[in-house]
Amino acid sequence: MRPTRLRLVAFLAVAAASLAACGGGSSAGAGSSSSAAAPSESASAPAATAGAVKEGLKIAILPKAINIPYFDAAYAGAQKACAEIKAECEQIGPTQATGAAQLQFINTVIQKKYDALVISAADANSVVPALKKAQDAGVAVVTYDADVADTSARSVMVKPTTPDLIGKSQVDWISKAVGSGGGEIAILSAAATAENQNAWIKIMKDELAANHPELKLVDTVYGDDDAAKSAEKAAALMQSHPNLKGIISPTTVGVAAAAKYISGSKYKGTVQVTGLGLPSEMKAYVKDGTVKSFGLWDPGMLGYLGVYAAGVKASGGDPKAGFKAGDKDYTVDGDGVAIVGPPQEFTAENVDQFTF
Amino acid sequence: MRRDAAVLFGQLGVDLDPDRPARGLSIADQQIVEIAKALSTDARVIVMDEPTAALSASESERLLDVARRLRDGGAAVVFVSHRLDEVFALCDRLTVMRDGATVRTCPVAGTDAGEVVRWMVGRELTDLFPKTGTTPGDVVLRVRGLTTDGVFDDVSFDVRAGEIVAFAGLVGSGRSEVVRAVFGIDRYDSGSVEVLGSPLPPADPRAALARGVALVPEDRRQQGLFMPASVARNTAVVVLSRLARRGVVRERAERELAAHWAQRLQLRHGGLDQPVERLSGGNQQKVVLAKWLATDPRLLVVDEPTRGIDVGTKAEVHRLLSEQAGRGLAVLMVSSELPEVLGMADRVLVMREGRLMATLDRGEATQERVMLAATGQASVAGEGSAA
Amino acid sequence: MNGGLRRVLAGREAPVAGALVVVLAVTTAVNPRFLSDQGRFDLLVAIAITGLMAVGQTFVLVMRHVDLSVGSVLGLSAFMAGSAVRGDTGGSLLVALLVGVVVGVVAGLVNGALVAFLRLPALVVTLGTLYVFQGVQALLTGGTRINADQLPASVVSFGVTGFLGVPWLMWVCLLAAAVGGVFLRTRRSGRDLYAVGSNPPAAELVGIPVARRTLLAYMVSGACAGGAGVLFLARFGGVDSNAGIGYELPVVAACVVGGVDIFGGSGTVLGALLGAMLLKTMGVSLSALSVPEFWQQAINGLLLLVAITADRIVLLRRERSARVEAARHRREHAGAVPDPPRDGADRAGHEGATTTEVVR
Amino acid sequence: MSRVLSWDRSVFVLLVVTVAVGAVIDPDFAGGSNLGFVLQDIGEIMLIALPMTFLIMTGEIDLSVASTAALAGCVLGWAWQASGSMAVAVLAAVGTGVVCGAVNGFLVTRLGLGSLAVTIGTLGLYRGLCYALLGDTTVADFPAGWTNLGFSSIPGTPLPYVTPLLVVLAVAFGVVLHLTRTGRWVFAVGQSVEAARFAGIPVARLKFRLFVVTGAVAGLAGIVYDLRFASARPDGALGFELAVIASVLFGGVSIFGGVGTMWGVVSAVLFLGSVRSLLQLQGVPGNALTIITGGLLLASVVIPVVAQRWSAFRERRSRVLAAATP
Repeated sequence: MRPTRLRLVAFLAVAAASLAACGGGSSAGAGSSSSAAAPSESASAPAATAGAVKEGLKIAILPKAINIPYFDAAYAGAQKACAEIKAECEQIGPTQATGAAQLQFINTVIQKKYDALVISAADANSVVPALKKAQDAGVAVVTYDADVADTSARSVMVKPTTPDLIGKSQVDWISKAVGSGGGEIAILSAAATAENQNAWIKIMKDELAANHPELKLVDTVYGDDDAAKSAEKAAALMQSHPNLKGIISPTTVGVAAAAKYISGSKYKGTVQVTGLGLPSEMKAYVKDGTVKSFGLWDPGMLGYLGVYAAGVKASGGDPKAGFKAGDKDYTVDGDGVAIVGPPQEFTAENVDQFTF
Repeated sequence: MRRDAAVLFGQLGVDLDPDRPARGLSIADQQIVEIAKALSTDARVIVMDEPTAALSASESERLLDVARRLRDGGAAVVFVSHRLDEVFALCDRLTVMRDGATVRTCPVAGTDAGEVVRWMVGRELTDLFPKTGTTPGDVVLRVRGLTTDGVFDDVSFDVRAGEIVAFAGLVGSGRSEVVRAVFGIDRYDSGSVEVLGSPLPPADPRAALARGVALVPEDRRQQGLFMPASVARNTAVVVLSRLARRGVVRERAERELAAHWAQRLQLRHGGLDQPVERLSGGNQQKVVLAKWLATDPRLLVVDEPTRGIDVGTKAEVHRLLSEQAGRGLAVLMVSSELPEVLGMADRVLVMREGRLMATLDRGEATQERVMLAATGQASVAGEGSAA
Repeated sequence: MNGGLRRVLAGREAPVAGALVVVLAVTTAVNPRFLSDQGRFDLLVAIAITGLMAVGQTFVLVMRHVDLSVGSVLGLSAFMAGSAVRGDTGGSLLVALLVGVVVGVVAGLVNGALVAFLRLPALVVTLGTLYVFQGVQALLTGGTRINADQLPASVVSFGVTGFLGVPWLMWVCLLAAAVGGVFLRTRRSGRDLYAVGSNPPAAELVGIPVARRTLLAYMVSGACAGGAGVLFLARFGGVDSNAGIGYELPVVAACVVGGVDIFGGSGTVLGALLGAMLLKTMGVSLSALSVPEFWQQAINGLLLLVAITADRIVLLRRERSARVEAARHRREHAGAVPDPPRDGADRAGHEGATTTEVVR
Repeated sequence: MSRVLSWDRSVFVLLVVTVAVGAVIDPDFAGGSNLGFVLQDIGEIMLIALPMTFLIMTGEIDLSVASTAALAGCVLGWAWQASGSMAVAVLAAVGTGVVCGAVNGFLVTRLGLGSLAVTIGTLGLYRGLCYALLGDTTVADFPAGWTNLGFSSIPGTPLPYVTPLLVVLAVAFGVVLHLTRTGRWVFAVGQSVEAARFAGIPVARLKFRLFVVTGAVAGLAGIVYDLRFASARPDGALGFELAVIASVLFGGVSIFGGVGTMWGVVSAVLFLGSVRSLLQLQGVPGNALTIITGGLLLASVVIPVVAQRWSAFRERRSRVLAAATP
């Protein structure tokens, strides 16, 4: 375990940052009164339905980075939605997942006068100013997959599932895999600053403490979504914790690297791996028995709903009141978050049915 | 491979350890290694470009022996040199070139040095060493017990205003190292350096400059000049603070300074903006001299001031040094050319293996005495320390 | 002969090997599992890729050049090799290796041609090709990714199995190091690389075909990076468009720690490999010693600085003692007059040095 | 290099042509808001490129600049939270840059280590300290007044607030490099370190100061970065070092030192920013942008060499022809 002083500092910093995010959000919201005028006008419009979406909208899909299978699956869903609402949509994005790199593309969206932007924020804070600028320029902004810190910088967030469900499911999977005997487990995360990962880890910790006394979380390490680094971190976990029974990796790169490492080591069978992974990448490891089960949501649905929400907003509606996508209605909570559904669990039996 | 190397060195009549890194070898031995390298490829034609420029007399002799052996073994040797005595000692035929064109090719036997010099410079050369007699003034430089472990040991001497003092000795005897230490390029372990009566801080060339010491370094291309920079910039680089107003260098003052010195040294150049790398060796050396004379020094240290430059420019450099000494400048000259040492110096300091072996006045300095002291073959009467 | 032993002890590899032993000993004492069968295996797997690239990089560095494009070449080769054997279940490991190495050699040819024939600065050229190769790879991969289930079993198991307790990946690295080391040490063209690196104009004058040797060095570096791409593919059972990004500086760092002179002319493949081992081992040992996660990178950077500083101090001390030794030798053997070594002074390059030319 | 074909002039011409062509084919490109964006986007790169030009001119290099900027950015966030005063935080951040530069300078000039090796080491060290300082947190509560400086425009103009800073520093660095004694020294050291020592130029002190200035300006860039992204984070400015060096080299500064101009570098940064923006607006994918960046960098060294060989060839031929005619 890390020295307590460092943890205290880290905790205080997190607390301060989250407080600040709330404070900053309200003040910035009040400040941008000009942009608030547009939604208030549309608030009086009739409740949004799929029929209220204009045709011929120009929608940009901006993932954290391009060339990532997960986001390509999401884009496939977005294209499906665009075909349904007769919008013109295009995926643009950087090759490396940083907020700084995304900024370029947000500027392109503004200059090229897109009607709407559906974005997965590579970094919760750094794209906020640019997104506000986009809103000022009349672009409807919806986030999918990963949200921004300041909720006034977007209208709606399409979340794969609730952090609560993601955290608890992963604890369930590892508990099932390790068995009733329990033991030590560790978490292999992505970047140390990844906000969604950190939120899930916190929930996992609470869930472990509350309902799984047999499991002991002994370490959290960061593989930075880099295959080599993640594999080395997994190997290092075995060095520092010889009694480890399981690894949870709530990121697709990390869980694949950990599974690959364990499958080729003497720990196969004694150390369980689970987390959030793509069926295509994980297929080999559930079949060879390294991984009993893992999970994810359907990324296609993220793109699909993102486009619908953006379409409603760009047509003058307010998706915050709930919106219809395809033939299904989705509710939006007080923070402007729409939930796709519970995560899907993959096992050796069903993994072949999924294409992403 | 090591055995092959040893055999080659044997053929060349030298005793070298094949395992030694080339970096630590004397220049003479490095040349031998170069030649061994050529032999290892069974070369039939060997071109030697100024092979003795950095060598002292005895070392040169050894190299000439090697060249003769190569010739006798059936190889063709092309020997490029500024040293006419070597040409006459070694070569069978000679070709004189001037300004990129061949002036004449003829057998060595049918000509003499005077004629060759005339072909080289294209005119009669009257006075090679225009030394004028001067009366020495106050002591400008006083060095006492200067020592750097393993390099030179307990070196003491004085240089007076208006005097030309020459450092003679073999290459590697520590002469250049002493003047580098005096100027502050290298740190020394013990001893003292005084300029005009007050001590000079060690390892601080700026302090030396501020006190009127200037050093024309041994290696013109690496140490003396900024090759891609213009004549004007090279001339002005040491005196920039004098040319600057509120930190901004006045280009006009810089050009005036350069033009002044170019004219005084009869620099043949294609404009003050011409990069010095396009100048001939002799003209490059003039730029180096101009650069240091522009600092208006009290003590001018010159290290091999005429190495690798043509005979005509050599004479001009010698005239300049004499003239400056005549005006009261103290000159300390390191040179491997005995005629230059004997022709120019008021006093000759001879070094061997890091120690000062002899101090000879102009009257008592002869080629034999200097060489004997330099090679240590017999001890020579002399003060051994400062006069 | 005893000269051999003397050279080994005087070499710059000895301190690196010593440091490696110390790190291994200390870490094992604190955490005995560090060198357990599995721990050792994992460590060697982690070393293999950087090690192989460091072997190739040595060829370029001793020539006073550098190859920054190795990370991009790794990514490109891993993807091309993966595509070549994708869906093929037969024994196609050799095909993958062949494709990977060929891709690397071609990339090396591009770098080498620009550096050798146009005489462009290596740092600028390979920084440029770093971007170009990376872009080409990303264009070729597009959104695709090669996964473990698409690769032949021979490739995937190559990444996790071994022979005599040493992973196959490490055997590849060791084989390359052995061949490369012997070549540099004993072959004439290998020695030429050092000659070029310590004094390019002089090398040209003694008739070394400098351009051809430069091309060769870049092809070797490319081939190693290409081979490392296949190792990457085997180790991670797949490849995506981010493979190899940011690998170049750690590889150069490994060589520098291993005593390869960044200004050319000296350094050995063995040293580079030891450097890669030392850096990786230090990194892994920090985890094994339970150093807090967030401090590990800082400590790693600090250790790298300590390593190069220590190397420099050892070198300076050795030069000084050599100088005093030479002076003593000189006094004892009057007549032979060695020139005292000066820092950085490269006398052979000066005007006036003999130059020999061969006319056949 | 031939005077007429000098690379820095070519880069400036390229910049003008790019902007002109861009304005014709894409009206959005030449718009005020895009101009402002481009200036903002190149801000940190331009800042760090100014002192980096000096360093590369003297034959040194600093690969740790991005890590230095990130560390200064982290210190800005940390100090703001600790002290509650932005003035204190800004001072602490710039001070961090100075210390980082001084460490590099010390290792290079006092211990005589190669700057490439040293700054690969400090690149890791400074980045590691970012994580040690902030760990998995992000500081995002900077006062709105300050973050507005980072991303809004000067009222009445499309220009970001960083513009005056860029102009003042670029002019200042240009004046120092080309008109002052220090600048002459920089050229001299780059052309021959040994000759510079013999000319009494305090080489070690000059280089040490250049490293310190580079660190300080990198620290400043770290602040600009934090304000632009309204947050301080340990992985800020990642990978900027190669972008900065690519810009400096593209601007005609020789990697061997001694050759280059400040306006060439400034033109290069502006050109690369404009090209990137233009291509982005044309919908050219990010991968192609990577290839173009690398290709331009290669062109910057290939074209002058080819041009030089061509002119040397023509000169030789005309001499031969002149000699042939009676």
